[in-house]
Amino acid sequence: MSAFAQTQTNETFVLNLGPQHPATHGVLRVKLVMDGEYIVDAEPVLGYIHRMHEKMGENRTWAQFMPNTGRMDYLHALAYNHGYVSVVERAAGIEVPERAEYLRVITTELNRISSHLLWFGAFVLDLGGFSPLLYAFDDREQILDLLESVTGSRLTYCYFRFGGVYNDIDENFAAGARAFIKRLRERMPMYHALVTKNIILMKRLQEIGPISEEMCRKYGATGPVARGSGINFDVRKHEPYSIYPELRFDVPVYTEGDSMARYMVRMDEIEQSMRIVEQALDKLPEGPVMAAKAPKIIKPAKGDYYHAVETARGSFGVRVVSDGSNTPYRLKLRSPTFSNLSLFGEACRGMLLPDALALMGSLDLVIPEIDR
Amino acid sequence: MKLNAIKQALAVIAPEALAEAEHAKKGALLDVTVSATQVVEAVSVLDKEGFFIEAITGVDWLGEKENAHKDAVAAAKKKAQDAGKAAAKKVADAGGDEEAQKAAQKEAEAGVAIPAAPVEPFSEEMEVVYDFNNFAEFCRVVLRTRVPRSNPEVPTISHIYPGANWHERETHDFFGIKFVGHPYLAPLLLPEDADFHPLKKDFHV
Amino acid sequence: MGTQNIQPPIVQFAQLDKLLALGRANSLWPMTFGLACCAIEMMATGASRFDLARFGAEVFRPSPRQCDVMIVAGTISKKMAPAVETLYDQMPEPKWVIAMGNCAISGGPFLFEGQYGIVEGAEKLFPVDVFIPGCPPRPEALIEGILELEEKVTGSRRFPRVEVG
Amino acid sequence: MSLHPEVIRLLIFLVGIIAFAALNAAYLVWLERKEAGHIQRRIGPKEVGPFGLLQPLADGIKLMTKQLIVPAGVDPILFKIAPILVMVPAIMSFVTIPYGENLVARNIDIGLLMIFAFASVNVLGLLLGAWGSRNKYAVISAARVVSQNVAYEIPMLITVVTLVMITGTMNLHEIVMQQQGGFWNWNILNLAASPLMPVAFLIFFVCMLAETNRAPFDMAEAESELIAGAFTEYPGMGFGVFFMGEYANIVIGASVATILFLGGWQCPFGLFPGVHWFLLKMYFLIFTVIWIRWTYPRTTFYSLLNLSWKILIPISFFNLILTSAMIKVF
Amino acid sequence: MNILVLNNSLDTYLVVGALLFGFGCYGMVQRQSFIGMLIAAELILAGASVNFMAFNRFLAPNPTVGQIFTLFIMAIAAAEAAIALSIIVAVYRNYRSIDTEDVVELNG
Amino acid sequence: MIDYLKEIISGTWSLFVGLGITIKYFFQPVVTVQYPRQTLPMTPRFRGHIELVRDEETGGTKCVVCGMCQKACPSGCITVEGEKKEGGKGKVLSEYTLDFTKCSLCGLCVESCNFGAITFSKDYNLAGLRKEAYVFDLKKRLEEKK
Amino acid sequence: MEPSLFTVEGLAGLLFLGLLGVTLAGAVIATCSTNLIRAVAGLALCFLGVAGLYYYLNSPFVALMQILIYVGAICVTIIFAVMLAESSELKRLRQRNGLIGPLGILASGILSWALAGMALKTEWYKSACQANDGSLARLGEALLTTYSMSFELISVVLFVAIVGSLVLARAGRSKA
Repeated sequence: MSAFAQTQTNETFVLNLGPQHPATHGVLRVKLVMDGEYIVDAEPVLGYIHRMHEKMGENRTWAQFMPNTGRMDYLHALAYNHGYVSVVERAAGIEVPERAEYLRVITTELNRISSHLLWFGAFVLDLGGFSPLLYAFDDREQILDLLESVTGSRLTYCYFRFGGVYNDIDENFAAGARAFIKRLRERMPMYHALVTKNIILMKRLQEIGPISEEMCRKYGATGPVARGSGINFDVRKHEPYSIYPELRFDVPVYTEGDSMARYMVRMDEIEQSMRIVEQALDKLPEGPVMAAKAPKIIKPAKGDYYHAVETARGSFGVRVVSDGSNTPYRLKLRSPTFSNLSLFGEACRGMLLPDALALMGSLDLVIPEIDR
Repeated sequence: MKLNAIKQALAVIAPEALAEAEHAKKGALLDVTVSATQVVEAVSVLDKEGFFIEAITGVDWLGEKENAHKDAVAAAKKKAQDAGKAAAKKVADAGGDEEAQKAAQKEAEAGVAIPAAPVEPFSEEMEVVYDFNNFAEFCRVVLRTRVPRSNPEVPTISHIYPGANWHERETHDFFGIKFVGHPYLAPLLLPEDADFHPLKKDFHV
Repeated sequence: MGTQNIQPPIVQFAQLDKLLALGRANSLWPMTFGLACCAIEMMATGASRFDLARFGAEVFRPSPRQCDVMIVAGTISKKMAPAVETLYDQMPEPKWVIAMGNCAISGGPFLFEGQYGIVEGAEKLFPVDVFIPGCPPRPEALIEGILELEEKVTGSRRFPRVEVG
Repeated sequence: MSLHPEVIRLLIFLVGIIAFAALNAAYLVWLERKEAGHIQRRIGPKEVGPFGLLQPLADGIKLMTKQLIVPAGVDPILFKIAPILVMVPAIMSFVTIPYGENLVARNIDIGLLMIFAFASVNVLGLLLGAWGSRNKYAVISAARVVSQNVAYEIPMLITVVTLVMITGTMNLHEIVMQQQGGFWNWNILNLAASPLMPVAFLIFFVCMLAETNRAPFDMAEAESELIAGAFTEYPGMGFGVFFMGEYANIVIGASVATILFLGGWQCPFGLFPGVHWFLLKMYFLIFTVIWIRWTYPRTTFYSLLNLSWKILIPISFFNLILTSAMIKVF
Repeated sequence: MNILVLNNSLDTYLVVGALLFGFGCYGMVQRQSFIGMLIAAELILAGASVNFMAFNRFLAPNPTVGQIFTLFIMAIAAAEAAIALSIIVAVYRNYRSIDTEDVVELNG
Repeated sequence: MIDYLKEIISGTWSLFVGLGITIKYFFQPVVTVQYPRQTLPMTPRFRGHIELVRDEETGGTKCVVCGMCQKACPSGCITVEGEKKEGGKGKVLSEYTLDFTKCSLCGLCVESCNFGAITFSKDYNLAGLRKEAYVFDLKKRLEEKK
Repeated sequence: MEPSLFTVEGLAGLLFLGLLGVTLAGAVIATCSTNLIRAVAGLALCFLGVAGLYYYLNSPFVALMQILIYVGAICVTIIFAVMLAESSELKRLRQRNGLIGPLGILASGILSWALAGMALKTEWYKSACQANDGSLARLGEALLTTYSMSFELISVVLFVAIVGSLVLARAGRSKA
């Protein structure tokens, strides 16, 4: 925290963080007005990886937009797939077989673990620790192998379809997923001993970058950012979709609001996601993975539909406006990090540069998802 | 219940445009249409009830009225045709000759009014959509307002919700909708010198 | 002395050049330069399982002054293009560029008629030496790209080729 | 006209020292990359020469043949002079380090002081280079370097003064000779002089990490914050020289720690003392330095200062007072 | 006189000391900023120290006096530098300038 | 005072614990797959670029030039052309071009094909000096594979 | 006594000339450079040269202290102050206008000429012989016996200076 208030007479200078800077996880630019190492004002400048998803949505058929969702947030692509197929299914009134929903949840939660693991590694890398990143990648590779054996890709999945999923799992998947969960359960204490309880990391995160509950509300922050500030908000519980009501899991909430709280929320979420995957694997019903009646060409009725899902970064919502044709009339993607980042400018005022970067890391930014 | 409280409060502002939506079908619980001047008032109500802002976006309804007019014309024409045919048939059934049939048909067709082409161009509209949600309990409220496409201006709500700042800038980027009173309405996602609004329906490179 | 019989120079520069090329090829320091999805695969390539370090290419330098190869991993937007060009100009010679992923090659999936936001391939900005197609390419492909670049620098390939059945 | 043997001896040592410093710098980079690799369960450099042993050579060739850019806007003189100011004092410090009983370029009575004197010039080099780059990141980094070095010189010097009080000399050779015998005679276990000696060693080690800008105190070149800190604008060999100077400083720090606390070239069991023991201990310390780097996150600036002012300085002061009391009493 | 034995003559050191002193004086007069003047002051002190050391080596019967004096000068110089620099920083904060002429309010 | 000492000791202990973990991994075997010398097995569902499937009966392609894949592709990377079959109904494939540099590997084309004429290849390590090399003539590739 | 270049004495003499050059060049840069940071760098150079001179005067201890204190501490502090005071732009140092420049050169030239001349003209009374070269032990002994009072006083002065500068430098910032 800033120990000294800035005097008005001190000279300030502008520091341009990015658009190519190791701490911004991609191409974000932050204009910082600095007084020495203290940040007087910060203004994120977006749009360096604006990829026109919403425009593309209006130019493609409903099905053809699927690959884009995976490229918005490539770390948790399946949740974005899920959000999009859900809203289209809602609009077109397509029923999804139960097994397909289970597969969706299993793969999404595995993907969430991989996303959190990567965030964990990248966050510690921001703080200057190298090895945890590689350990996290080691675990993450196991998930990627599992998901690749189902979906065929490693990162930018395009696995869900309107009315189900593209492919059923193979016979090794369940055993592989269980083995992975066992392995990760054994690794989690190591992560906590190496990183969480490390005095250096604790000093860097505790009481750094506090975000209040009110600030979350005013800026619309969701996901682990809100949950780290004591807000019990998880779309999976709040606005249940898919088969989440049938599964038992907790929503980790920390009230401190500092970077450490956000860190702990994500670490606890890994455990909860493992629980979800295990339960879903236990309950996995037999049956088709694709709705038999799913139309080949989707033409939802005229109207305006919204669906939100909980991604690794928060509440992702898709609003589609259909004019009854085979292309969306308007496709709005509500990305969680867009809102989460918007509070950065206010939150980091008066902080030191390294603390502000710790705060930025704790927001878990995926820039293409912000810029869309 | 938040929903009831908010319904009562919003009913004061926009009594006629309050529609309860079915969540399973639409994804929202309440769909409110207000005029541009009522936006700030409505948002203040939501703020007081502890709602958080999810998103702001726009929809360009270019061609909506023209299409509606065309549809109306087509429908009227069809109706006239049907009526004419029916009248002709009636006459034929009554044993009337061809001429009588034609006359009856014409008369009947003339009886159906076909909407006239407007003298001025259609006053097309754009829509601004605000999504609000509540942390405490599920209650998604959609707030809509329509503005004329020729002069799209909406008062800003960024003083109530600072998070709206970016959403409004983004909407301005994409649709050119001006948020009156916004502190810094510069392009957010588009290049800093961009003067185009790509999500407008008449946008071409 | 006829024009046919050119004596070889006393100092064999060719040998020296070969040595220099060998040195350069085996010490390709990339820039920490992730743009989008492919950057994650670039990180994965540096991670334990694929380990770019084996070829001496794991020294990701954040400052362009100390880099030899720029791995353009992701979509270049029109807003970003000037920054990318500046970074390229800031790199000291000799320098190379690897276009990783379809976006960096041609704009990839984001290329459509009427697009207003992206640059259609890194080649529009500066010369590109190695292309790695895929969306995103697997880490093996990036390693293959680095080896391909080594081959381009030295003129011969030291490593076995992996044939895919 | 013939050269005096002393001159020849000095020249040989000078060449030897430079070669030692350069070789160490090159192969410590290799060690660092290999060690990092294995800590992270990967191989590290492997394909360039056996076990990747030619990797430093390749890097050296590449760095040397890199285009020399003097970026626009920098102060060309300061920009060029800074790497030299980092490298030369480091080499000067090697002069007085005794590697073996007779393996010392120049045994000076105040060798310890000499090392610290030249080590302090190092900061100046970094500072001038960073300022000369006229890059904002570099300037922030320079500010960090100075406060860090100033803050850590205090506990380090207090610890060293404690040690000098115990040994009664600043001659490195003599300090080692006093630790003859087994490891129980080393200063680190010299509990009779002060029960806090192991703690003093830890303090010295931590200060050494901070003085050489090594992780977790590497805020001067914090990659995720300041690009490459003071070196941001340095291309090619300018960067290479900085790099070498940095590793040379690590070698010096480890050597001094070895001499002061770990008995220099003395064998732990009193047998066969020799240069191999010195190198063994020194490289173990360097190994630890690298090991630490790949384990911890980076500290922040103020927790670093807190550590220095609130923990290290009080403890080392306490140790100083305790030691003087012990000396007076016993 | 062989220039290679200059290091054994007292005169060399005295001349160097005088030159440093002269440079220092010139700097004091000519420099406009506080820091520049501080640098010049350090030069003057260095000139004095060189003299002390030279006399100590060549003339003084007790070879420690001059050294101790020089050490004291160093300590004083360090103290002076610290104080002067903090004054400079404070002045800069208040007047946003390190030029001597800009700080006219000090003239009273 | 006690808290102060406690924090120092517990903090130092946490640092040593960290060192213990990393040194443990230092001595554990590496997990690296040394790519050009060793390779990972590709899963059967791996999605490389698409390829034409050989019809075991005729030895040719199964493609009937319906153009569904071309229509399904979001990025427009597939160009299919056919010639009228001599004396019969339907078309014969004359050219099947895939511009892999635009592909997003979504798999919509393979799904849309009702004849099982295209599939994913297992080419996972493409890299080269020319980008034109990635505009594949799939028909030619199929013939070359014989 | 004519030492040739390739003896220890000769090389030492050569090195000494180099040090003289470094000292004077550093002094010139320190006074005349228009760039403040370069001036400090020149000062550091000058101090390094002076440290070398001390070494030739048989006082390695003082020489090293010179490096440690002047180069390592004072120069660094000055650079730091420069950075604090003009972090935003490279400030060119204006030369004083009018006659001050030439007059300053003249005055200081005369001053140093007079001093040097005096030094050269004077017949210094050579001490018979020195007991030993001021070794470290004797220095320490003298500091803690004969000059112990001054030593303590100097410590007090330093302490006061540190506290004073802390107070001055912190005056601008107030606790949040």
